[in-house]
Amino acid sequence: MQTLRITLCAAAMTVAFAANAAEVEVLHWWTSGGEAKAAGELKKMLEAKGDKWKDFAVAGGAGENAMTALKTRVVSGNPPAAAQIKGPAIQEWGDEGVLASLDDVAKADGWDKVLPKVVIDTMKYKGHYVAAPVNVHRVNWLWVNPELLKKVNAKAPTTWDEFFKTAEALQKAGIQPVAYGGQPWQDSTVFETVALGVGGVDFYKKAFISLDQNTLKSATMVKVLETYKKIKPFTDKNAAGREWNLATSMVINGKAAMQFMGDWAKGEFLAAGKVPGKDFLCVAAPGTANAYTFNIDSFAMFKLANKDAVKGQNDLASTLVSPQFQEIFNLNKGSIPVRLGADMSKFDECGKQSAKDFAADNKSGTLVPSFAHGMAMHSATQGAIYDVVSQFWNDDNMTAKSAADKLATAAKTK
Amino acid sequence: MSNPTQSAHYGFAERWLPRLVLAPSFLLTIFFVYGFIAWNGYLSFTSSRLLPNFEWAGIVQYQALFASERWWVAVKNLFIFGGLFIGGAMAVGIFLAILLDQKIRAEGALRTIYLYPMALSFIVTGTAWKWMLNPGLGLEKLMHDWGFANFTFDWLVNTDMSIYTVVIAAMWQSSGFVMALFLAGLRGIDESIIKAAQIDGASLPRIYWKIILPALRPVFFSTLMILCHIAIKSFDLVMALTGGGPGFASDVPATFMYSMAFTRGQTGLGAASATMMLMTVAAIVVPYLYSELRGNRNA
Amino acid sequence: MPKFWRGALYAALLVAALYYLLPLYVMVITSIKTMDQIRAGNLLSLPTGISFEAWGKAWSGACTGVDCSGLQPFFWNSIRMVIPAVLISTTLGALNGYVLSKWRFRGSELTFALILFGVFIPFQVVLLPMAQTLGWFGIANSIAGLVTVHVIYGLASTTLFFRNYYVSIPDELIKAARLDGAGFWRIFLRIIIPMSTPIIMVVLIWQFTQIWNDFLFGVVFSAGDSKPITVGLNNLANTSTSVKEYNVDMSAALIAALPTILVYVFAGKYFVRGLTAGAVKG
Amino acid sequence: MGALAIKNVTKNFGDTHILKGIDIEIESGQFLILVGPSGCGKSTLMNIIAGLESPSTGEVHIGGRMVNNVAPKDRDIAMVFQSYALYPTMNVRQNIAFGMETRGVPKKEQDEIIARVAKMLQMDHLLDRKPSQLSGGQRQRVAMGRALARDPILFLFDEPLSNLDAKLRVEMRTEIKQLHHRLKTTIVYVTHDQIEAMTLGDKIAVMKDGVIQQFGSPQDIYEQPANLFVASFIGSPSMNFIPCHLAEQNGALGVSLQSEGEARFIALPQAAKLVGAVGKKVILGIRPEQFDVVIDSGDSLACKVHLTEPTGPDTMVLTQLNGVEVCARLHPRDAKGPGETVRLQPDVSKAVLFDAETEARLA
Repeated sequence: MQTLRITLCAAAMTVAFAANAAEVEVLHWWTSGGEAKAAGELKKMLEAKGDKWKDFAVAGGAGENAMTALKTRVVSGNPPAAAQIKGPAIQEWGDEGVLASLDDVAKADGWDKVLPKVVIDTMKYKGHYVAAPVNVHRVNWLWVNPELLKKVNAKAPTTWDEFFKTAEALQKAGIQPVAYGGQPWQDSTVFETVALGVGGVDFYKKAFISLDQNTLKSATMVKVLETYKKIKPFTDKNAAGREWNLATSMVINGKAAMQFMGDWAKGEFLAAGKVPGKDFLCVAAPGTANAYTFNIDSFAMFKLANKDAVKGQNDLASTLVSPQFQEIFNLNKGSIPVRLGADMSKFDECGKQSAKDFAADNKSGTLVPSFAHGMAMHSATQGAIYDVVSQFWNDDNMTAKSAADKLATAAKTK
Repeated sequence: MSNPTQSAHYGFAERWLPRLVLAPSFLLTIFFVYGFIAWNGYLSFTSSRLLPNFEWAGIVQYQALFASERWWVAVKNLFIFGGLFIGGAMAVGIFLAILLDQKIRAEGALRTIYLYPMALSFIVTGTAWKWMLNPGLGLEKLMHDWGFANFTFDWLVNTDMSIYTVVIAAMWQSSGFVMALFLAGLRGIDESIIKAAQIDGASLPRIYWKIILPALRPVFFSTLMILCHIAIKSFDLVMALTGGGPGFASDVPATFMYSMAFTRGQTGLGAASATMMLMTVAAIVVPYLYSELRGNRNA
Repeated sequence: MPKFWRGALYAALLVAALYYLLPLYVMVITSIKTMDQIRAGNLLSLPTGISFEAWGKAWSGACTGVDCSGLQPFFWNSIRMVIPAVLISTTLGALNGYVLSKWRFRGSELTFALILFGVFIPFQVVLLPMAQTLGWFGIANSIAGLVTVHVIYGLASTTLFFRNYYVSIPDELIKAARLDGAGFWRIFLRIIIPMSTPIIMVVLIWQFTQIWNDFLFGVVFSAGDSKPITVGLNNLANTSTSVKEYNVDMSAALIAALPTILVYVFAGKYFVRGLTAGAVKG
Repeated sequence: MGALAIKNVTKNFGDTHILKGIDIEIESGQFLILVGPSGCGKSTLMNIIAGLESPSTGEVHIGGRMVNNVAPKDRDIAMVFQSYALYPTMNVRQNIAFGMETRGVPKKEQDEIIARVAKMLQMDHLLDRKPSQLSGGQRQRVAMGRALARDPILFLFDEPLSNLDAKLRVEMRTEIKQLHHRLKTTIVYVTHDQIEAMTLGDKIAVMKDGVIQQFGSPQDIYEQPANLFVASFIGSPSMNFIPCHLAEQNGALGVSLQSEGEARFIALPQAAKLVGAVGKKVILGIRPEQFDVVIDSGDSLACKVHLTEPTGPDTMVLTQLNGVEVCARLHPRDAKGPGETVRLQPDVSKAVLFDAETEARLA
């Protein structure tokens, strides 16, 4: 309660130095090629509505610096109008009492009708809309350079056995099998994909949503970890610290054959003028064809004292969910629209596939939130699990069993 | 007899002006240093998560901190890094200062070359170092290009070695500054002492080791303090070079605190780690300050 | 000294010089290569031709997010931040040093110790409280806020530098001036300040590099249009299109470093001279 | 009331008592010397007179005015410091002008005063130089010039010559004395050098441990030292102190001196003052020049020479009396070489006698 009072007090003080009218300051970390283009589209559409876009991009560390900046902005009582926040973090920010309600916009635009339930649940805090979704990413993709695979007469692998067989063949042929970026979030992205493929949907849910201790320490988890670690010999030494898009460009340029990455990678392929299905393949990661790890990008709106800014916020929220923006944005970003029944005609094979799977998995209950992308657990827990995964990946002396135990301990982090 | 100039009874202005002039800095320090330390200390006993709150939670954050493997890795790294960096920068700096003290031609140019890394932010040079130390792009590739196919230098990406790359880069940045401090000290030494030692037949290394360096004790201590302080606070260095990685293998307390408090929504835990850092600093600095100021009073 | 040793001495000095220069060499050489040259050669290979294209791009064309104005706006932000911050913290430091060495009073030593400890606090401790305080003052996320932060946390070192220097000025000078009828300010302005050139140089250089190079405060306390150059550089270098443009990164790094490098090259001798003049005493 | 009066001044820093009740009064135009070993409090006393420190208790009067609450600049005094305290960034002219500038003396008048002072101290040619370009003697001169420009009622000199070499020191000493004769201003002069004290002072205050041991004319202090400390501090070579017992023999009071197994009873003239002290341990104080060489006489002693120190006009002869080293200042023709024996006769008419316990003078 006290926090709230302090925040309100601080918010009241912002009146004195409020920004220019209808200026919408948006904090985001979409700075890579495809992302930046998508952000540019958003800016254009917003400016068409008479609002001014004030860019607040903070690059680096998958939003780490951005979160620092955001936190100090909020503490100082001067938050940006909107910030790229998603998943349970929306609830955490909601707990701090700093988010603004978007119910008016949601009602006017009929969000309840056009958005899938999983999305609605994520966007609401205590029954009120506080964030606007922009897209749905599928995380469990495997990106393949078909030309390289052809050299060893392999097809895109659908099981882990196939995958490792192909990888070995590639390696023998002097081709680097896997493009990998050694950053904690990328480590965990691959890890969760392996977990889903090896353990299945129920295992995944129990381990990363319920944080069930027994599951985390189970033999299945050990197997998941072992499988995950088996990938390492097929990556190169320079992977440490590499940005995801640089890894993607290795696949694009034929320097590596495959990459585990979410569908934002497609943006890079497209930006390089590659054609899906021909120059590159998008396939569900081994063993995950009937499951879907989703990652929903969204913008949370902060309480602002300035009335004009509130108008800008509402414009922004409305724009984000509008069909036109959803289409243009997601064509650039590589993801699919969040709206149910969106027109997918302009999308490529990968996008269509993703949309189809999303709808199907939504029905069958095999839609799971990506923990690596902050959709499944609180940031503290997620961070602790990141630590274990990255440590296990990098430390060749750690056994899978002890890593599983550490995962269980990390899951207790509150 | 040199007593500090004392304000006499007369002269309101002369009596109060000094206090008045010092007052803003004093108040700023009390509020922005000690007030914030207390603020942080209090936070470390709360359950603060994403944003600071003030609900008392006892010592849970400290329990969590001491149970955290990552914290102990960070502490261990601080000792490895601190020890090697301070020792290394000191040794290299003193060595270069002695060499430069031998009536060298182009001393000015060399001094500038040795000193300039101090002028650069690690956000700047981290870019270059990262590239040079990267096995696929930098030194290792260079050696391979030159025909040394078996040369490996993969410390940057090696869990056990990455902290040492931080040492290399940190030494590069600070040893020139140590050189400057010691060179300044060497220039302040009475030449007749050196002459006397030469007449006694002492060799040059012996003169330096036995006579000159001991005379530089004060410089030695102030340099040690500066280096300790750089080591404990080293943040952008680690951030720019390894980002604490691979994994958290090269984490130090400063980066640990940053990621807990700012990216993980564990403000309380971050505050607890900051308090631990502060206590480490205080344990080193307070006795030093105490002796320093006492010494000044008696001088 | 025998010739051989003299030779060895110069050899050692040169090797050290190479070690210090290597990163700078790599940065400069890479910044004037084209991407093709970078791919073809290695990090030491000389460019086949000089191209300043990357410099131009880093200065005014490189993109972060949707903003493609290069480092230019951040550079001017830094200039607008560093000048007042350096001047204010130096002035306050000089005054504090003057009082703490020449006008001691009961409790002044304690005050000095309290201020001095401020040099050593880990800045992470102050980030959140500072953010809140800046919010109260209404200068959060502005250049004014950054200047305030740098002044406050620069005070300890500037005070230390000046105080240690002024301690070495004989007290009799102050006594003489007081007998000559000069008061607190007159002594400071007419006697002390004219004698302070070496230490002022040291403090100006020190503060300038510290503040110019700061990243932590910059990233935390600045917003969209008040970001200093280090933050701009970090954004730029971490913004990656599918091809990492090393030449642009290196040019940007050099642009960010240029002011401090110039200061050291042209004023470095004053720095060393000032240190000799007593800044490191005791 | 005189030019300077110090009344029961004490100074404490916490528990440390630097000055323990100082009383001094001098007349206008007098030259007062404060002399004593380092740490005796003389510089503190000087600072109190100047107003740079304030006394814990007691009063300072300058020119008949109580100045305890008067700022240094308003006390109408000028001071010359041991380190000269010249402003390093100003040239000589500016150094001298600074005080006048502060007091708002018109520019024209300033120039006249500077010209006069420069002429008086023969330093016209130095006016445009910086202190760093001057020799020690020249700096000393400038520092005095700066004080003279002030034309104060009281000059304070704080060990002004101690940073100069021996020859220059003697020259400057003479110059200061001449200056004093010419200007007739009151001067307070701190030194630890007893020769300066003797040669310059009209009045000398010998200090030790924050207490004035003796205050009087140089001659008084030389001939009638109040106690063992003053006697030992003033005079070079120092007075000889010979431990003995005060005894009565044949109705006369005196002491017994021994040398080479020979003993002589020496009767002392000031018997009246000594009556009460018969049988006590005393110390006989004899200055080196109070020995005469004689061929043979009833009161003389045969002394074996240990060492000689010729100074030119005199030769110091070291020997032993009553088991302690004794120095005698003899004419070179009377001095003997080491190992030889010389007969010395002490001139006790000017000798002084101290109580061995209290160290105060008995007679």
